[in-house]
Amino acid sequence: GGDDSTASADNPYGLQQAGVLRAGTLTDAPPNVYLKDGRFTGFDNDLLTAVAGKIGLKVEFVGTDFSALLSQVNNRKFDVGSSSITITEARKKTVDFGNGYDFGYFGLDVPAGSPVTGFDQLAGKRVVVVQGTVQDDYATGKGLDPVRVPDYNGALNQLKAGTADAWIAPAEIGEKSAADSAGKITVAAKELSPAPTAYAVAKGNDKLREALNKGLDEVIADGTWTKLQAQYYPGRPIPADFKPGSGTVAAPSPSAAS
Amino acid sequence: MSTATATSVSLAVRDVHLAFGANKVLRGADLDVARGGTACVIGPSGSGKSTLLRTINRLIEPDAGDVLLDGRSVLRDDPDALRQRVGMVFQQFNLFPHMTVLRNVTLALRRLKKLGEDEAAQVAREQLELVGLAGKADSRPAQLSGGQQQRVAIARALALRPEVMLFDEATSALDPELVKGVLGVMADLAAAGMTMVVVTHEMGFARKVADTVAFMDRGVVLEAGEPAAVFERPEHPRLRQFLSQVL
Amino acid sequence: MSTATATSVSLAVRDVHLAFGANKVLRGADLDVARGGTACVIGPSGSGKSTLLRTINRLIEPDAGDVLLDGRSVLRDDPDALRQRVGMVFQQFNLFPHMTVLRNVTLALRRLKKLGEDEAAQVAREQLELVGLAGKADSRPAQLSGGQQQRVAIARALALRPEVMLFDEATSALDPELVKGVLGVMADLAAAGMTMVVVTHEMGFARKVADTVAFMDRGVVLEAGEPAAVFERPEHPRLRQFLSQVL
Amino acid sequence: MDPLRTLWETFFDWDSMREALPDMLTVGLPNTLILAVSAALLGSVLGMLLAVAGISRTRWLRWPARVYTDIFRGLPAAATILLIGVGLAPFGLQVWGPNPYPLGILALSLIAAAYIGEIFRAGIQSVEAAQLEGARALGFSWGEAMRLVIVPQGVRRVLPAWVNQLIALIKDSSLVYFLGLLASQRELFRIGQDYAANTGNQSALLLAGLFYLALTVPLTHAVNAIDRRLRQGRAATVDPDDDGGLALAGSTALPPETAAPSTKEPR
Amino acid sequence: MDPLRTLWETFFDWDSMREALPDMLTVGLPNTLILAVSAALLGSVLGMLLAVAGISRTRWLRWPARVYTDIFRGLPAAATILLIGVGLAPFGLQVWGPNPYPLGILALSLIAAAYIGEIFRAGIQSVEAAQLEGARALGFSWGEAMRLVIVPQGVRRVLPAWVNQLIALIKDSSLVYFLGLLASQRELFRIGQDYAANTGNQSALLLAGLFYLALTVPLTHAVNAIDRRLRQGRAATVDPDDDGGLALAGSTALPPETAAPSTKEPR
Ligand SMILES: Nc1ncnc2c1ncn2[C@@H]1O[C@H](COP(=O)(O)OP(=O)(O)OP(=O)(O)O)[C@@H](O)[C@H]1O
Ligand SMILES: Nc1ncnc2c1ncn2[C@@H]1O[C@H](COP(=O)(O)OP(=O)(O)OP(=O)(O)O)[C@@H](O)[C@H]1O
Ligand SMILES: [Mg+2]
Ligand SMILES: [Mg+2]
Repeated sequence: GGDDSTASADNPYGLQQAGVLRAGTLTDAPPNVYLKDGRFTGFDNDLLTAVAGKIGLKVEFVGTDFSALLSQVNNRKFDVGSSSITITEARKKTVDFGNGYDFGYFGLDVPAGSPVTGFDQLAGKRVVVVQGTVQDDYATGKGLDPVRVPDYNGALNQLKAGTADAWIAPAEIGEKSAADSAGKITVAAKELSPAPTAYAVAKGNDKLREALNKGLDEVIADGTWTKLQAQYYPGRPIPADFKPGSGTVAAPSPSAAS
Repeated sequence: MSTATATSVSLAVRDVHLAFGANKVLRGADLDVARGGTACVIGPSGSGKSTLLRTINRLIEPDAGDVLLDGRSVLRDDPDALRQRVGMVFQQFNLFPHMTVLRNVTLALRRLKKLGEDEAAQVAREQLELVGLAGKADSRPAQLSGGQQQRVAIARALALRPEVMLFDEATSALDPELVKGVLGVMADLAAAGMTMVVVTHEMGFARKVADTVAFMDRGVVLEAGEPAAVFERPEHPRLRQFLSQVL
Repeated sequence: MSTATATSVSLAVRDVHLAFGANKVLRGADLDVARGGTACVIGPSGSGKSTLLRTINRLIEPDAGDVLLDGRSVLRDDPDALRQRVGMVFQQFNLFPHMTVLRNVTLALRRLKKLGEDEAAQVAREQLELVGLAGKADSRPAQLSGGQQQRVAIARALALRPEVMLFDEATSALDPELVKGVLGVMADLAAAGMTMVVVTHEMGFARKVADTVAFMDRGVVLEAGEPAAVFERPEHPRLRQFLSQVL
Repeated sequence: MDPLRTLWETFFDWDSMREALPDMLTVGLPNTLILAVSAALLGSVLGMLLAVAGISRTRWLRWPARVYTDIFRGLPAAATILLIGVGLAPFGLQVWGPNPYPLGILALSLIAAAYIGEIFRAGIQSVEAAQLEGARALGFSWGEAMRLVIVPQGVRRVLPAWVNQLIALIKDSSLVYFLGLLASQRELFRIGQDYAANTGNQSALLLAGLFYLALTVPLTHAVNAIDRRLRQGRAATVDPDDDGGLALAGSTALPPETAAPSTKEPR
Repeated sequence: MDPLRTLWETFFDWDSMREALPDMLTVGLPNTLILAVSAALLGSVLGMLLAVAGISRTRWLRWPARVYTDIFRGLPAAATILLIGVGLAPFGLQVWGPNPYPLGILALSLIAAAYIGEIFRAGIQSVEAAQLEGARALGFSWGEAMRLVIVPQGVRRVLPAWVNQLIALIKDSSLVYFLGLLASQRELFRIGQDYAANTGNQSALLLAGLFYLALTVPLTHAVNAIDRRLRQGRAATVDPDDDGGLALAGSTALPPETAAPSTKEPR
């Protein structure tokens, strides 16, 4: 960390514009982050809006490309990055992360009738992933030599065209695609992702990071987090060992929140 | 020009009409050249002399009229075959600027006459020698003087040994010595049976080379005949006026 | 040409040398033209006549030697100012193909002489009238015959009323009538005090217009003098040989 | 799975297209036009300067032009846009606020200028030296001769290649996305991409493509028409049904030769 | 933190570059070359056919060429690549297996051909009609005249614009990514972007840019040198230090005029 010359009394977090949290996000990665009816939405973004509200900030979302997102956060073009960013060691060199607020399941999508039924059967198969995602990390880490595509549509196209045998997708997206495919694609298996996702802030902007952590704990405690989970990921069980936020507050159970 | 052309043909232009838009450039032009004969076309600037030559080898299709080689209309044949029989030297030379002088001359020899590289070069060099440009074989056209360019154009056309040659102001950029030289070349060609049409504004030249002189004005040949007759006893008042201006 | 030029200057070329690479094109050329005088340059093709004209208005900088206007070297002055005083008609005309004939003539009138649109057009039309091309003002150069293009080039240069005019084969594409016409124009110009250098291969023309005739060969002026002297009593054997070829 | 059906559904789903249409018309189209038109103007002006500098006799103009062209043409557009958009962001923030358009347009123009400069240079260099001689002999300075005689001829010769670059620019305008866009700042391609992401098929992307066509096709034909008009010669009198013909420069284009089959096809 | 320092680290972090270097050299560079070179060859050949068809006197050649050009130039490259890559995927699968390169190269070539065709057309149309007359008067057919006389002159006039397109092609080769790439199939830009996405640092992307420069700058200068060599005239004798000069076509380029300040700068 270092001194923050841009911070001042009326702008304690050193934002570009006092009172407005400029959030870099993607427009095309539902249901986590996307743009619908001219509004930036998705689980991460709705949660961020709630968090910012707790610390008295209005959010202005800006869409960009994932490969350009973190560097622009670090250069303070954006105050915060919100795009289901998985915390990794490599990324920690560029930006600081707040506390984790979400976890992920991987879904394994295969064409209907495929013999593949689990993540352990992927060796030697053509496996497609979206570039730069946790799924990409996961597949590469397991030595699968995945086919990389720029977006989910690209992955779906590969399955449909028969140029890939399986797609490791975020579970929600994999399920939605399977449901939309009129029986041509099925989800063969699901598995928990190893690392949580978090908001990214510029290196050394500790005041903002701490404020976001505080706000996050508040929206967990008041049930907003639980409500958004149910809204965007209906029916998805929350693993027992996942604790959102600082881990000091408990999220109310779905039934209690609604 | 040692090699005689294979055949010798007569040329006749019959009532050729041509308009560029509203501008009627040829309005019934006629011309007759005997086998192995030389016709000189004289006339004021803009009277349609260059255009007439272009219709003979069908670079421009006449709107009406006919062109006959040995009595046979050329308008029904393949124009490419026709143009291999009818060579042309343009008023503006139309050399290929991206090729050396030698390649300007050998291109058609190799691609059309199917000569080998060496053979074509030899024919070309002989021809360049004849017009006094042996030393410029490797220059580009842009490095030549006006008269040198004109001689390359002459060499390029003659190298193909056409049966009919069309010269458009073939000596306009040449000094008296070269005119004499070209005159000699043409005399040889005529002797070898080549039929020629020469547009010129140098009356002395016309008098020397022509079997027939044709005077054109406003798209028609007003008067044609032997040089002596045309120059000494012009009938048409327009021709008389024209000739009265010769220095 | 009713308007006389403002001033009348003498022109002198002194020992000008120029080489294109290894090719020594000018090898000490000299030329003297009196105020309001007309010099004709004759000589074989490739002897350096066009190149000499280009060094006079510094389109090519000579490697050595000097060019004097009224005794003052032009090599130290702004070449643009020089060229406004020294007009030129090129052997290949160098008309601007993307402009109409009228705009070819008015361009410099408007941009350099700062005439208004209408005034420039009027001057241009007068000048075109003079060379018999009033009717072609709206044509493009490519739509003109060779002689017509040459006349546009003449009109374009004369419209600027230069003090010195350089004509490179100014009548090469012109028929006898037009040569007479141009001759008349040039006589008027000389009378009005314009100094002229005319490269020509038409000896008859040279004899008529020249105060001085200069014979060039291989980059040097071998002999110069009054037309009568040069043509009737040539001294240099090369010149005698050259003249013996005139038809 | 019937592959043709899949293809059809992936690219030609009318519902997805209809859904995306309003945003494309009201948001994407104006934004694409703003970006492309401003960058085209600025890029063409800069390109002309680069072209003239590139053929100048002064090394101090020629070399910088060469280096500029090499760099801005060689780097990936995305990298250049990021470098300029991020590098100049603090400065841009002061002058224009957080709107990424000014810097985006600047970056697009700088890139386009490198390409357009080479196109104009090609055209200008192809003009015969005799034209420059003709102009200078009249007394025009080098600059005037260039401006009045050489450049107009040179540019006309490469108009179709210039249109190439304008079209590339219309499409490159989607790259400002790298600088971060508000929903209301998205251009055609981004809107198509976002709808494609939300619906799982590419139809909206294809719709964006159709919008591009609606911009580029009239542009091409307008420039071609101007080109034809400027081309000197017989064109005016030629049967309009056969416009173009073999439209080489100059006037004496050869007429169609219906009698000679061997000459009808190029080979 | 000092914003300039941050910027520097974002784009010029040597460690990130060093990390990405091996992949770029052994994987990215060969792949980019395979894609770009094959597409450049195929695209130029197709482009030449389009150019000749585009100026043909036969409507049945001219119109299809026009429509092809409008479509392939107008659609976003990504959309075209997807259409061809996905649309022909079942077919490609049978012929080449799942490797996306053949279809990617095909798509890139088809796009490049549309642009290159317009460039060549511009060049060919700028050749004076007198040249065609000169060739045809010798007895060459239209096709031969084109091939031997017109096209060589026309193409030389637009070489710099053609280089533009080759450079664009080198960079567009990154778009085959839309068809899905194995790690070993990634080209330069993709590798750079992967590093950028994984680390949030753009240095690897800039390194990809430097690789592009290493390809495009020599290409440009090689073609310029050929261009200069082909250009007829005095060039051979001119001081090599002043190469180029005012290199208009033809030989009588004006010499530098040191005495006249008003003519030294273009304006
Ligand atoms: N740009 C050039 N590069 C090289 N050589 C040249 C160039 N221009 C002219 N020459 C050569 O210089 C010589 C003189 O040329 P110039 O045009 O001055 O001759 P000229 O006397 O005008 O001849 P003509 O009567 O045929 O026009 C010729 O041998 C020509 O080949
Ligand atoms: N492509 C064209 N388009 C329109 N008019 C043309 C075209 N070519 C020639 N003309 C016109 O046709 C007429 C005849 O031209 P042509 O070149 O045949 O004359 P010419 O007798 O050869 O004259 P010169 O002795 O001056 O060369 C001229 O008035 C000219 O303006
Ligand atoms: Mg003529
Ligand atoms: Mg000359």
